[in-house]
Amino acid sequence: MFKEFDATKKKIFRVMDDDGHIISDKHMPLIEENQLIDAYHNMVFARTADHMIISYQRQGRIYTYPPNYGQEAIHGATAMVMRPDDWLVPAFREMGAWLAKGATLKDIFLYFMGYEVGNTWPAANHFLPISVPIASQLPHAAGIGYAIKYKKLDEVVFAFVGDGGTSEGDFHEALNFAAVWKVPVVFIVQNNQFAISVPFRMQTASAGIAIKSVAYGMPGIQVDGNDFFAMLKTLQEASAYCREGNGPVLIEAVTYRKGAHTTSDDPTKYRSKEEEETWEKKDPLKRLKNYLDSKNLLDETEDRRLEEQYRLEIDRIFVEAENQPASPLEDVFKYMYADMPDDLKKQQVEHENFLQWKESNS
Amino acid sequence: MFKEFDATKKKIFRVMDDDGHIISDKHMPLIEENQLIDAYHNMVFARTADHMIISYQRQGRIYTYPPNYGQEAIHGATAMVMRPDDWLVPAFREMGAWLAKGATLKDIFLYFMGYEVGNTWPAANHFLPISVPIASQLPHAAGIGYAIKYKKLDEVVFAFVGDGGTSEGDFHEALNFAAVWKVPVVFIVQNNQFAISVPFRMQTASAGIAIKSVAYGMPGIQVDGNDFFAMLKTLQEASAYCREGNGPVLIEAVTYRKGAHTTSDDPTKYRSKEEEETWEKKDPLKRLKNYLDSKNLLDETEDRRLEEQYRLEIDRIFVEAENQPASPLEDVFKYMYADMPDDLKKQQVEHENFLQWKESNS
Amino acid sequence: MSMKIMNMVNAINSALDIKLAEDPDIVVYGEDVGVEGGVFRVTEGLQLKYGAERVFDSPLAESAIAGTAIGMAAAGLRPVIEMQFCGFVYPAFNQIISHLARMRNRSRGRIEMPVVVRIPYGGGINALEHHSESMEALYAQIPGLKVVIPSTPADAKGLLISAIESNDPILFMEPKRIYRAIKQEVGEEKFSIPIGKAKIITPGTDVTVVAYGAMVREVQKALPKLKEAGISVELIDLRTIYPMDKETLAQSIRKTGRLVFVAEEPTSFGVGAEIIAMANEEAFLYLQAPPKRVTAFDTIVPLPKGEHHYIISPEKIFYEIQKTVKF
Amino acid sequence: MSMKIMNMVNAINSALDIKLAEDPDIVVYGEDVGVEGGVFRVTEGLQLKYGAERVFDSPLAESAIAGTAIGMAAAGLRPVIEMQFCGFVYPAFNQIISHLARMRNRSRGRIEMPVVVRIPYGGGINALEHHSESMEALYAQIPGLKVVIPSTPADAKGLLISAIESNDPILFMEPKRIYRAIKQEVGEEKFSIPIGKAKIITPGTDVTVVAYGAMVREVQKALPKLKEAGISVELIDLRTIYPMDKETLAQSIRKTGRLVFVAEEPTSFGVGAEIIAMANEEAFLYLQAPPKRVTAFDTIVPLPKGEHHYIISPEKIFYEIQKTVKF
Ligand SMILES: Cc1ncc(C[n+]2csc(CCOP(=O)(O)OP(=O)(O)O)c2C)c(N)n1
Ligand SMILES: Cc1ncc(C[n+]2csc(CCOP(=O)(O)OP(=O)(O)O)c2C)c(N)n1
Ligand SMILES: [Mg+2]
Ligand SMILES: [Mg+2]
Repeated sequence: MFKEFDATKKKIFRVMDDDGHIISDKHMPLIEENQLIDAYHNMVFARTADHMIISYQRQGRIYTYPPNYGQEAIHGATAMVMRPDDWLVPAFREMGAWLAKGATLKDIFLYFMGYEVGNTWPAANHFLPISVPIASQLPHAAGIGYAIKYKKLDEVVFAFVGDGGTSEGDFHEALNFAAVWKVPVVFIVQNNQFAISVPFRMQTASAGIAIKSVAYGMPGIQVDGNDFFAMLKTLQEASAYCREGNGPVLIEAVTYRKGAHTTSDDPTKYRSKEEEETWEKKDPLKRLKNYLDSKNLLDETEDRRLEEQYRLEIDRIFVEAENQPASPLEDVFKYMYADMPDDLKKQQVEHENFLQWKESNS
Repeated sequence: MFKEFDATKKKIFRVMDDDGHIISDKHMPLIEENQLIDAYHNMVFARTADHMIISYQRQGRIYTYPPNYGQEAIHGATAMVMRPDDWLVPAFREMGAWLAKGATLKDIFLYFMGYEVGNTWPAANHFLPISVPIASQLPHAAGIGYAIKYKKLDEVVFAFVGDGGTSEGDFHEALNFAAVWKVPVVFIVQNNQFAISVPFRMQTASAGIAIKSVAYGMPGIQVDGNDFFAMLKTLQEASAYCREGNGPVLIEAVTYRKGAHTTSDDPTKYRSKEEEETWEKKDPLKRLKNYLDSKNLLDETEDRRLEEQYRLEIDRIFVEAENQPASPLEDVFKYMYADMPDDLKKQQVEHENFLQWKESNS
Repeated sequence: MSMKIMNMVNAINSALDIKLAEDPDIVVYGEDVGVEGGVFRVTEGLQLKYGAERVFDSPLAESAIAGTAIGMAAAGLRPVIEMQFCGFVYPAFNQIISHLARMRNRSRGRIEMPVVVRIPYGGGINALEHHSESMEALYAQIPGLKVVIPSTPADAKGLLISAIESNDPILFMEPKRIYRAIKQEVGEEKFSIPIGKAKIITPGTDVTVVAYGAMVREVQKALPKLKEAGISVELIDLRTIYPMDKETLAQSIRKTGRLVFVAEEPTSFGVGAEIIAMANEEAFLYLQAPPKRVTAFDTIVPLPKGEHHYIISPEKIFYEIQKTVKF
Repeated sequence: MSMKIMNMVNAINSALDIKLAEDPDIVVYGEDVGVEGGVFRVTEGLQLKYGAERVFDSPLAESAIAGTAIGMAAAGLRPVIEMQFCGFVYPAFNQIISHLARMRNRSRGRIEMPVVVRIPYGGGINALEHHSESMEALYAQIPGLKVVIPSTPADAKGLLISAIESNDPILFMEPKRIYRAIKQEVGEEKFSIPIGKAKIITPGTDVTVVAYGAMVREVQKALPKLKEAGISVELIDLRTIYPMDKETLAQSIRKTGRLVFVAEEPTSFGVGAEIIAMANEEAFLYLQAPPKRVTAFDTIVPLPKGEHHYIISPEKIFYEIQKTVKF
């Protein structure tokens, strides 16, 4: 498949059309019906959570949050392909993949409410914390890939970055190292057409992102990121390719950030309603739903019930997160070092003395 | 030409073969005979200087120095194409281009003897100083390109970097910016097969460097860097392309670092005699000389006389540079700021007080 | 001069506007700086007014933003670039230290670097990780740079105008916590405030308190209670971190005999240490109490739910000042 | 323990050799580190002995060298990476500050960063620009890092072994000027020297002199003349810049009442400022003279022909110490 859709051929890989009709049977990924329905429901769950977080944010109950609208097929497909021991190296806009990796919605709420603990994914394995400096996580993925190869483990790294992130030097360095070292990393670029307000055409003059793979001597493929089946097929092939010891793969998932960059952003400033409407027609959930409907795999009533259940559950979890006790002072210090310098201990004690004074003087 | 030798076709552009026979008449660049002979002599001059610097260095008369052996055709061709107002953004291994830009051999000696003033090219125009952090000069080239475009000037930037330098993030970012901004920069990668001891195949898994142009949507071409005519033709076309406002170009000049990385390096540790011998056959001076001989354009006696004259001149300049007065203390401070902080003035005065004390106590 | 109520965002915008109008060599760019007018809206309206060749969005790559500015400056332009948040300057660190700070010296004064790097910095806005740090000492210690930090809208305008007109590279750090929190009358026309000069905000006799950026206001909040306690504070706004106005500071310390430094930066190896060293070098015999740093812990800035532990409060400022005065 | 004459290069090589033999999770890499054994020959012979999977050359990209080490550490390896010269760490600065220093805290201790970054640093070897600087304060001030600097071959070995065994990220700065200049008997087997502890090299009563790296030897060169002048110097080798052994320093300062700090770093905003601040905080009432920094100018390190102006000489050390003692 990486030959057929070699990035230099400038063909985009699609399995279904905008209406959910399969246009390339031979590329249809293997997937059981119940898995497929689960995947769909997980995507609906993620979108429901997204919607609700936005409104929580408007109510001042959570801080800045980057919604996933429109990009759920990428995350849903990743969720299906990642094995328990595979690694997830996140950017910050792939919630569906986080949840599959073992993050809980409560973790995510806590993190965006401003608790470090949310970002440690206590129930997850092989999952780096989110960290904000764009593209800087990619060299970590290459390093993890090296460790996997060195230890001869059967693991693959899934590393995310956005279209904007491809302009950073770390994107270049990470892909180059991974290819020279031939390590098992699937680099997934979510090309959602924007880096905050900056449109993709102002990010690079290249014909796309997949084609950048040529610069590193690794396979690259441009996929319709709103086509669940195309994403799934690509990720399946990419992870198999990695597992066989062939080195890294670059996937450009072409999609659209339907929402704002974050809750502090207003996209009407920099893009048109028409553009948004064009992309609305390619919505990944809608397309998958159309497909499932055409196969009679969905039950409207059941789905409505599920969505209602999701809402209740999400709200319950959110309230639970809101009741998280405040982080104690010691948490500011405790995790800084394995072997904590005396200075830090002293700074904590001095601050506690101040707090005592404050207490007794108020 | 950029179409014919489009980097994705993986064809290397050559005009003459290893023996100096023209193999592609239609690509022969326009050049007058006397210019050609001058170019050849300039290359001989550079190589003679290189040889002599190595022996000066062995005598402890100059510090670490990166020789140019084997890469002279690239510099000689650049020298012919650069116009007086064009910009030269150097790496550190393109002496022939520096000399053409207006650096004097004395400047170069002074710099490698450890005088800052050597690096300021007092007689040159539009020539950045050498600076050692690999690839970090390339974003400057893109910025100069922006200024040229912004001011609507008829200028082109020639920016150099080595094969090792292409792994740095700044290579990626600079080429990307230049292409997005469509600014007139000719990026010249001297692929001399090594970054100190690290061979090219360990630098990147890509098919070459020219092909990396695809990642930026700019033309890229792989040229035989030891073929003076191929280099000249490529640079002529590239600068014309830039001047016409088409944006940047990437040139990979395939060559071989015949000498050590610098005078502190010993290449026998990491490469074979056989490899060196293979490349010896492609020596750029030898090839051009063969061509010139075949056209009866050289006069052996005259050439020997010239070479002797070069030696005397180079040595005279070297001795002149050796007689450069030591840099005074104030030079350490004077150029730091346009508006010098009092602190710095004070540090200078305090040190002068110490020197006085030292004087009077010895 | 006609006056207008401005917050710091307005004031910086006004400074950019005035300089863009005046000098065609000035260009303003960075991530989201053009169409959107910056994530803090500091450059709002400027692209419309001056065109996309002069005020524009760059690709997402800080090293190239700084590196291209260096090239532009070498070729005669005067770029004002924005780093979106303090935590995202680091990819540009090599360009800043190896070139921006050194090009003038390297070229023996032939190539000047009239570049202003605007950096929204500091805590207190409930931001994600990497958005809240105060690492001014990182830059202040780099030979070849100057570092300026305003504490009010008017200062921001006057200092930025000086910074843009300076032929030295200047890191202009904007305390984002007070971007919109302080409003005051600011002159609408051009005016400038000299770089390298501190400002005595309130004269006093018992203790010299040095602060800058958002912390000036926090000290001011503590002043009434300090007055109540009978402590006369000389509050100095440093304004420029490097070059430091040692004369003003030393004079004050010689008068009061006591020094308290208040900043958001981590305690160790920071600006505070340099000020204490300066106090020892310039006013040793006058010191009546150990100079005190009221600064942040040597830790990473906590996420919002822990930030109250970390941030310097007026109470803490009061507490430390009275301790120093009682020493 | 059997002893062998070693210079610092041999000693570091021995430490790496011992740890590579002992712990299969250790990998050693960087530019020219493998086949060539490093431009300073510090890793010579190790690739032959441990194979190219464990000791290897990387592509030329410092950010990725650091960034991949972070990933490796997250996945259970213990990388020891080399930055070829001090002036070439800066491209890796973002990885160092944003991740190496923060990953442990960010993950609430789940992910540790047992990474050692080896950095040959400092002047005095007639090198080109960017090869000679001493910017240890840049790193010391970053919360989450530790910074270690040895001054002898034996210290280099013992401290590096501790650094490799530490679960905290450590910048191990090697004073390249004395890579081969000092030879001494060093134990051939494994031994370690604790991080965070200073060493009193010569006890004395008149003045505390704090130095580290190549400057320890320069101070030692000044000692005979100081003794002649009747000045009893307590020379302390700091060994670890952060965390700083304040106890040892403060005790000494309380005893001598005087402090001179000697380092190659630029004067302002450096380690010296922190030590003076510490002296004020811990020993204010004992100080009999202003603490003095004998440090480099706040300028860029000159090229070789100007370096003698810049470098700290034993005469200058003598001059400043006697001035401080006479104060
Ligand atoms: C190094 C760095 N620079 C700037 C930012 C600020 N920032 C946060 S998200 C973003 C845009 C990212 O765009 P893209 O990579 O396309 O990801 P998307 O948001 O579209 O998912 C920017 C500039 C950052 N987080 N890190
Ligand atoms: C950022 C940076 N890292 C490391 C070095 C040390 N160094 C100097 S030259 C060199 C190799 C450069 O190789 P290449 O780019 O191929 O140029 P060449 O020497 O072959 O001309 C290295 C690693 C440096 N100067 N700058
Ligand atoms: Mg995007
Ligand atoms: Mg090379």
